[in-house]
Amino acid sequence: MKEKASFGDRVRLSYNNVEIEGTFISHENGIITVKLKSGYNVALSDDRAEYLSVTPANRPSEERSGEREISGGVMLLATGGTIASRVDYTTGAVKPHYDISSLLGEAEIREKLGTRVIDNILSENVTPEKWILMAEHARKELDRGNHVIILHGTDTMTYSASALSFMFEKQSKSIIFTGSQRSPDRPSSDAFENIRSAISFSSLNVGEVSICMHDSRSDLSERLIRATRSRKMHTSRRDAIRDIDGGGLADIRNGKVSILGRFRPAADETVLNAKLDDRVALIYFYPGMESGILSRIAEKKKALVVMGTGLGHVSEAIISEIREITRDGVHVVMTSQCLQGNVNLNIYSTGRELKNAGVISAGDILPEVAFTKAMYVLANHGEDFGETMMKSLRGEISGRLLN
Amino acid sequence: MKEKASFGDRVRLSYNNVEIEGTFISHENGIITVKLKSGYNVALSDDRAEYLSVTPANRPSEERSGEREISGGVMLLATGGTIASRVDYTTGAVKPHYDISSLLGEAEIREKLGTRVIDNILSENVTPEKWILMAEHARKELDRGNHVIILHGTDTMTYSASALSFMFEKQSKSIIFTGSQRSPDRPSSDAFENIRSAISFSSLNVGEVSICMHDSRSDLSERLIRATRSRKMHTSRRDAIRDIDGGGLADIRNGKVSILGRFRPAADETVLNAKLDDRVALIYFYPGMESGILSRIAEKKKALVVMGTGLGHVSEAIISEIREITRDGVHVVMTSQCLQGNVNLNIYSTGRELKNAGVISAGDILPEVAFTKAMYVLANHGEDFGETMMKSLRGEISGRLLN
Amino acid sequence: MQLDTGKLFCRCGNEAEKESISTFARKLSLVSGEMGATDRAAYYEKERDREFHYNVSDNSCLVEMDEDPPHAINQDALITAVRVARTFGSSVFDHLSVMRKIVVDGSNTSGFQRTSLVATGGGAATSSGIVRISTICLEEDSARRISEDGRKAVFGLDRLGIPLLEIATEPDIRDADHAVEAARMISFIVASAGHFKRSAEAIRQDVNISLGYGRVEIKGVSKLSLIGDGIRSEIGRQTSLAQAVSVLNSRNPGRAYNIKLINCSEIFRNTKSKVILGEASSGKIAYCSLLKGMDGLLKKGEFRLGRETADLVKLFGVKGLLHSDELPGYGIENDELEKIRALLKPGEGDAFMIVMTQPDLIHVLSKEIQNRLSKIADLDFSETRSVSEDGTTHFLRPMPGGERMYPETDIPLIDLVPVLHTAKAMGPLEDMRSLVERLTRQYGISSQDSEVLVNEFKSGPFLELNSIIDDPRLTARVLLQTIPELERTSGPIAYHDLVSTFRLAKEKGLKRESVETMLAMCSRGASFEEVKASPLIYPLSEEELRQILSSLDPGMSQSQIIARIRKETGRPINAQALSRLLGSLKDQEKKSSGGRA
Amino acid sequence: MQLDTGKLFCRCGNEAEKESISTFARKLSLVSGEMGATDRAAYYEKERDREFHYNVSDNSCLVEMDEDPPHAINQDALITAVRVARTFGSSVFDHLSVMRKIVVDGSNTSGFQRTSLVATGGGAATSSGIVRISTICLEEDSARRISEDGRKAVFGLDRLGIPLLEIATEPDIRDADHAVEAARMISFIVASAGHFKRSAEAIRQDVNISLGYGRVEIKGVSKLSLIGDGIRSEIGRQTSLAQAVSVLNSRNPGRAYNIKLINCSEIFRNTKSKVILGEASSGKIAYCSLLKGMDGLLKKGEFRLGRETADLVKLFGVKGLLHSDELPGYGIENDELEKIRALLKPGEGDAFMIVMTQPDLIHVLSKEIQNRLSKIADLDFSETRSVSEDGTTHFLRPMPGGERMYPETDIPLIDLVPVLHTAKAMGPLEDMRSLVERLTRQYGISSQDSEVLVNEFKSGPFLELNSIIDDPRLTARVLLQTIPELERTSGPIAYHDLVSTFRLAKEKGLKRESVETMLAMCSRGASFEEVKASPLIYPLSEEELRQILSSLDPGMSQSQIIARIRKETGRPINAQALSRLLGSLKDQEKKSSGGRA
Repeated sequence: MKEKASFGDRVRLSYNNVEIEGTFISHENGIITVKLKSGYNVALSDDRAEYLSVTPANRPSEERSGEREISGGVMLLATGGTIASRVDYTTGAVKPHYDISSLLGEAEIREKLGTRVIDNILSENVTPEKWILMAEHARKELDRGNHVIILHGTDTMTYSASALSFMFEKQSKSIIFTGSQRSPDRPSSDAFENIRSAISFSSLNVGEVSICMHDSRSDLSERLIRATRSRKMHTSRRDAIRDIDGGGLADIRNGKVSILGRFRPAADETVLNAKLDDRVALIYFYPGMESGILSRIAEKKKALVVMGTGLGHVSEAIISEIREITRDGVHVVMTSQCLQGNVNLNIYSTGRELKNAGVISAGDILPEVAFTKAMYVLANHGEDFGETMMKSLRGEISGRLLN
Repeated sequence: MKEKASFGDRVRLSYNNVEIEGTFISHENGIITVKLKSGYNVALSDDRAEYLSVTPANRPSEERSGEREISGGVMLLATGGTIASRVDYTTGAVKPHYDISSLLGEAEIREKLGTRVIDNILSENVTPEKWILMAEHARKELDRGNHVIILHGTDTMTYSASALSFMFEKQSKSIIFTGSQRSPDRPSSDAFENIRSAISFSSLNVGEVSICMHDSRSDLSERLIRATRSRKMHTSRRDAIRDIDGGGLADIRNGKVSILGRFRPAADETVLNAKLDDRVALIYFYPGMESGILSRIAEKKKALVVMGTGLGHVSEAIISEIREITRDGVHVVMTSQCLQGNVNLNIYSTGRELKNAGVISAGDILPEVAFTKAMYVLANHGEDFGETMMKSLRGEISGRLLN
Repeated sequence: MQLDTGKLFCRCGNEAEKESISTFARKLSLVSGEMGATDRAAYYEKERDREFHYNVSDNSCLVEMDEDPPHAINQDALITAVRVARTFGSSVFDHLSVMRKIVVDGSNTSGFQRTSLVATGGGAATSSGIVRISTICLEEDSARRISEDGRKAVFGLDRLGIPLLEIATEPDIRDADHAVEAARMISFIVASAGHFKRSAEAIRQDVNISLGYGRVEIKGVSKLSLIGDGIRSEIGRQTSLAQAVSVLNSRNPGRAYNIKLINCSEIFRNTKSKVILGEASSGKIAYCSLLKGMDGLLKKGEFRLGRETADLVKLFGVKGLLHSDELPGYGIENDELEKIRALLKPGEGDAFMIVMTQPDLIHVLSKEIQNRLSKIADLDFSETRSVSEDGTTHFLRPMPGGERMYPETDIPLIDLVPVLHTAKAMGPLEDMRSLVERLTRQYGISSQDSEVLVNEFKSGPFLELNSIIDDPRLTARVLLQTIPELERTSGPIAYHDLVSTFRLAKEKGLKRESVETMLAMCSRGASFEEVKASPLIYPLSEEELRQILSSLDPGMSQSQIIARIRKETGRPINAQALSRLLGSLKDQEKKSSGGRA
Repeated sequence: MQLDTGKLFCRCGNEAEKESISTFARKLSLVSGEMGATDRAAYYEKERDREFHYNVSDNSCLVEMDEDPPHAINQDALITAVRVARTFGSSVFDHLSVMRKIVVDGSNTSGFQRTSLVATGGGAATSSGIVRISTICLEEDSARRISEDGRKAVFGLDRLGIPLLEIATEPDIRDADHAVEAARMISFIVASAGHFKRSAEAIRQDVNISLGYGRVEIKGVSKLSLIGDGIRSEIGRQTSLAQAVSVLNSRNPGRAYNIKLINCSEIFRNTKSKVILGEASSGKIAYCSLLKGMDGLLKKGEFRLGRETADLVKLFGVKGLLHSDELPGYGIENDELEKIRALLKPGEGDAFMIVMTQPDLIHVLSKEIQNRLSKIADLDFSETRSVSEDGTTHFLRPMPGGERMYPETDIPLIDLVPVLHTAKAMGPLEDMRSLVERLTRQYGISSQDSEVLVNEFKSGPFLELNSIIDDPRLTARVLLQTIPELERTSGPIAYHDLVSTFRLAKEKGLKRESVETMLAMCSRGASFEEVKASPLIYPLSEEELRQILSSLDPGMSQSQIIARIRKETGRPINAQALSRLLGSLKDQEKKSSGGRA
């Protein structure tokens, strides 16, 4: 059906005998949305609305692309997510957009700050191929002498950042992921402070992949967190991404940067092993889990990461299934639903049986990080899978557990 | 092969030309374990050991059963777990045992304290049938005027306690789960303080199913937590079971009980709906999750509880799969990997698509609790599944989120 | 005006018991509006580059903190809005589209206020004809401003998110008195639908005035009585401002109001002016600027261009603005003024001003003062103002444009059709006249009392409290006499304490005296737990009375006895019991004296 | 003795920088041992019903807090243990079975110490023949006891979990001097294998003495020199104790040591005794008991039965124990004693005692005193004791039995075969004599210095430090003279500061004077950062020297000049540079005077 009006047109309609005048926004699912002069949108059922007049009007200005290449500075790479999101007027929901220059005030677009859009997805749609794409863009920037800031959705930020962390065996400049929990179309968005602080943290020259997000619900402090010790622990708060046991590298309070923990300094060169084997699944054990599920998932996989209970347990039925899976050459890595603390298969009979069944455990590695690590190890150290999983490659396993 | 010696016998062996004298413990996997007079165990490879003499000796005293029935008091029901665990000399690991009276000092075995062993499993082996068994034992005790304390492994304590919470529509006395993170064979076990405090909390007459465990790493305070707002958040710490956003009901510090939050007082009668439909699965979404897994799991299920990212998201590929699953009449409930905060399917396009696909969300309900709730709702309110899931039945959904 | 339904987009209540259980701080950034443009008012606030601190009250949750998206809309508030709209004959939309209205002054943690257009059209019949209604909107109340200090402002979250029903009228109002009448009528309807439980004075109104110099909105007029005063003073202000502008424009035909703030701190190095010394001690520096053609217009007779400027700079934390119409003065001496003149070289008819401020604000401050003066010189007085208790109005911020609104994407379109059905089933709202009649007829209270109850919006509380105790006269007395008297002499009484008092009176069979004692204790700040535990509220038992009587001079009259007991115990007296006792005592006396006789 | 390998079951280091970053508290409960019985020593501690507080140091993690199961065993420690065992010709087991030894005195957060038997047999050749080795165990060190106050004890976690190698010998030692020699020899082997870096005095030994009255273990003798003193004093104690017992048993043939503590606080209501008043002010109450047949045995001549009792009650927080052998005294007056006697009615040869304690301890205290006295009367003196700096020993707890051990279920059997291979490949450990020869030969230091280095277990540090700086004489001097001198006069020097000092000296080419200055600063408590930043440690530059010289009287001798500069600047002087400068100055002088001539 051809629309009588297009976005931005001035329209007059008669609706329930009331005259409505304003700017046409959309006509979808039987609803015509018009923005009145007062700024209010009204949503009219189209079967009761009648167009009185339509005046085609100036289209709103096109979105600026805002991309800017540099070298020897700080490069922002946008991948999508809330931080690069925008109102979608067709559905009324928030969707990704391409213009990231709008995130920075004029004063902040300095000579040594570049921006490029490398992707535009909501972070739940990220995939291992996307991680390789991000890693390759980042490598290009490192090679140009740039620090890298990757704008990313917070939902899967830990997955992406830890995947990059494993792929970058060495890095000559910092790679910092940042994002926002409130979309930047609102004045209270955390995007602005997060980006500013990520730029400040770049100067620390951390030779690890890290995450910069709010440290509290206030806008006054941000925290730099080791990618492999981070986790999103709240659906909506600004400080949702936390460091789990010793992942805090630095913080910034009222503009002042403090070092919180040891980090690997930037290296002289960059070594990127941009290979991942995505034949890995992450599985949550639950009481009464029926046998059969695991084997079916294992069919197309090279490794399963299981989130067991407590120190890393599953029920007896699942143990026997795991025994068969490992016998067929699929690696099984045990992590814990508890998230904090070490997995330890020496303590209970269940754990010992799992150990005998060939299950690998790796201290306090987080389940999501074990998942990306397994992809990296399969692709790059497949022959020593078990040993490499148990070794801390990028600070993902805390030798000493303090909390 | 017939053993030359049995547990407890005095033996003398020659081993690498050294004479070893002590108490025979075990002979397994080619290793003879002997306890020397000094108390040390030595483990000898049997191919190099030679028995010189064996003197059959007094068997150690049999385990006391310690069971004790009462009415109008506090009844401890043991189900197994660390709190009822014991060294297993055959494997050297910790295994369940039956004698729970040893957990209480003489001074504590008072007139109004009863004990019964209703099961003896490690908590990772718990199943919905076991929950019904526990509920029925508990009901019997409530009907005899007893408060109930259920000794349970901490691994799946939240699952079991929340399942009972849903099944008990009303309860005339308190039902408190407790357990321990350090086994009671060691002096530093938390079992003793946890049981004592659970007995103290009984007097509050809370008409909800709750959990009593350590509140910090010290032995000086325990916390009573609403079952449906609890979660094991550390693999090994004594204070591993935490209340997530407003599940704290009371605490005890140096013997003094304080009320922390509102709870439902005990009712005049007990109403137990001891039915669960176990055709529910709990699934962790991860980036790159391939389609097909969900549908295969859904085949034998009536409901899936999905742990999505952030506010409750999954990738596009999974959304279309969910659309088909719900079309086939399987309920899909969305929860969040973040654990804290509300699931909200109104914010992002992904969420709206999930909502359109028929996905149910229920505020900040914890994934494990959504899992047991789904079993309860399927069996008891199957016709209003969606609406009942979204309603807070036992405090599992916080209407007001304060953290 | 506020609806007593609990908050609009979360499940928190309207009232807080603890005003600050934690705090946090935010900054707000300016963002683009829906149509790609940026709103003037919003931009203006952002220029002030401030830090906002919030006290988290116990009636707020993550939603008020902007840490959780809004929850489902409050159905009670929605139904109330629709009932009000139907009562005025307004056209209710089939869908509610919740919008975000950008407000970056910190009064909303999100940087916007959620608002939605419920209905348009309809009208209210006043004594001077029908006042047409343009729009009825349902929105969130803002955070309560607690303090402001330069770039740091403190707000409380207790009020944030309470539903507000905003009813805008067409320019059918003829004068200030008519405005008050219309406001009262419209507010009453909202009050009667919205379980409104506080005094009519608690209603906030926005008043729009247009005298040909652009629209001026007086925001948040907190009392009906201030509406008239505010309108009158605003008419006076605009009239003299227009006169000042005509003088100014005649002196300055080119309208070159070039404000250039020059550092003149050197001149005041040894000043004795306390104004300057005080500000200087907090690190501020003196700047001055020429004000072309403004001599005598800043503060002389009715002319107040100086205050128009001072009102503006105050928003940037600038306290000291001094101008030549009031100098010498404020401890500034003639030689200092001479040096300023030597610096600025004012010509005939020119004025100048001195401000104390931080150097980094100079750029924005110059620009803002210049913009404001230019706008006034263009006879465009449109802006948002506030009103003080004395009826005078003050600049708040420029008038916002329509661009500062865009859809609240976190809330899907809300279908109003089911709400309309519910509202229809509940029937129309009662107007003031018929309610007065009904109260008089149904509850047997005087028509005068009914009239006052209705006029002061106390009919809702009257009906609710009377339903507890079923004593219309006592209820009316408490609302019309006891409480106003106590609140005047002692302190405020929370509505929930009032309800608790009536419930306890019902439960324990307590009478007027006890009720008044309880309320007096509440108004002195006692918690209801304390009140309930006090023996003073319970009448003396028969046994207690007997003991007291036995110690009294038998010759006293009953009223003397009552006065004496009251004085000594401070407790209510059960009159019947007292009479009975006195009777039996007399009998005994008679008997005993008879016996002796 | 401690192995410097990092902790045994976690990855924390041996040394703490911060001793208390947080604290927590625990109680310990008594549990059944492996064989169903309960151990005496463990039961004994439990009787005391105490609360244990722990300071968490920065070299401890969840494992030390007993909040995480033990991690894999420290391989370095294991290899060290096996190398030592091989050196003594002991038989190493194929598997290590880690045990839990119940210790409920709070010194282990878990309530047990992890220990494992590595080897048995073998021996050490001393000057008086071979001392056979019974067992070599690898265990965890316990927490450091910081303070103790009645039922509350405070421990630090810094030491907990450090590997200890415990070598037990057969009773082949003939006397105290032989014990010291054997201890030194055995310790040396451990030290040389275990990267031991501290003084020989830091080695803790347990000494077992058996004189026919049961085995007495003197725990944790912290210096080699105390071994002899402790043995000698223990021989004296047991001898006179046996004599006292023979007197006692002759008086009390039925051995009825019935201790019944009776409240006698009434008697001391008006006492002037400061001992009693002081304890009473903290809520303690006076109790007394008859001590049958003990008159004159409590404290007279060599007899000290009183102290045997006092040592015991101290563990229950009881400070004041007074007995009749020392009364009157301590401000207790005769009339008070008479009242006590009237209460207890002591017969001929009977004594009595007075204790100040909490009433709820009375039951356990009576039982414990009675048990202890009965055991002594049975001539069973077996127990665990500690030794003071003055060589006297003190009761710690009863001797533990074998039952107090059961398997550490959190650690699977450890296969020692690969460890044995590694140890074999590393070869045997050097004994003291051959090491002395090697040091003298290879490093050119005097045989006397070599001897002292080896005897004082400083050969490890010598080899490590010398490998940094390659200056054996300086290294020996620092270890044998500078450090002992500084530690005596100023303060201790951490080994890591010593290493840093040598590294800096190497890097900057600093000489002895600088090194000594640095160490002096360290011993005065300066951080190494401060030391490094101090100009005092760097020699004067040529330019600086030139300036100073120009201001000096040219007639001074070189040594006078050096003394003067040292006094004025406190900084090291580069002697070569100084000579060169002085030479050239003289040349100039000559030239200039020559020119004038």
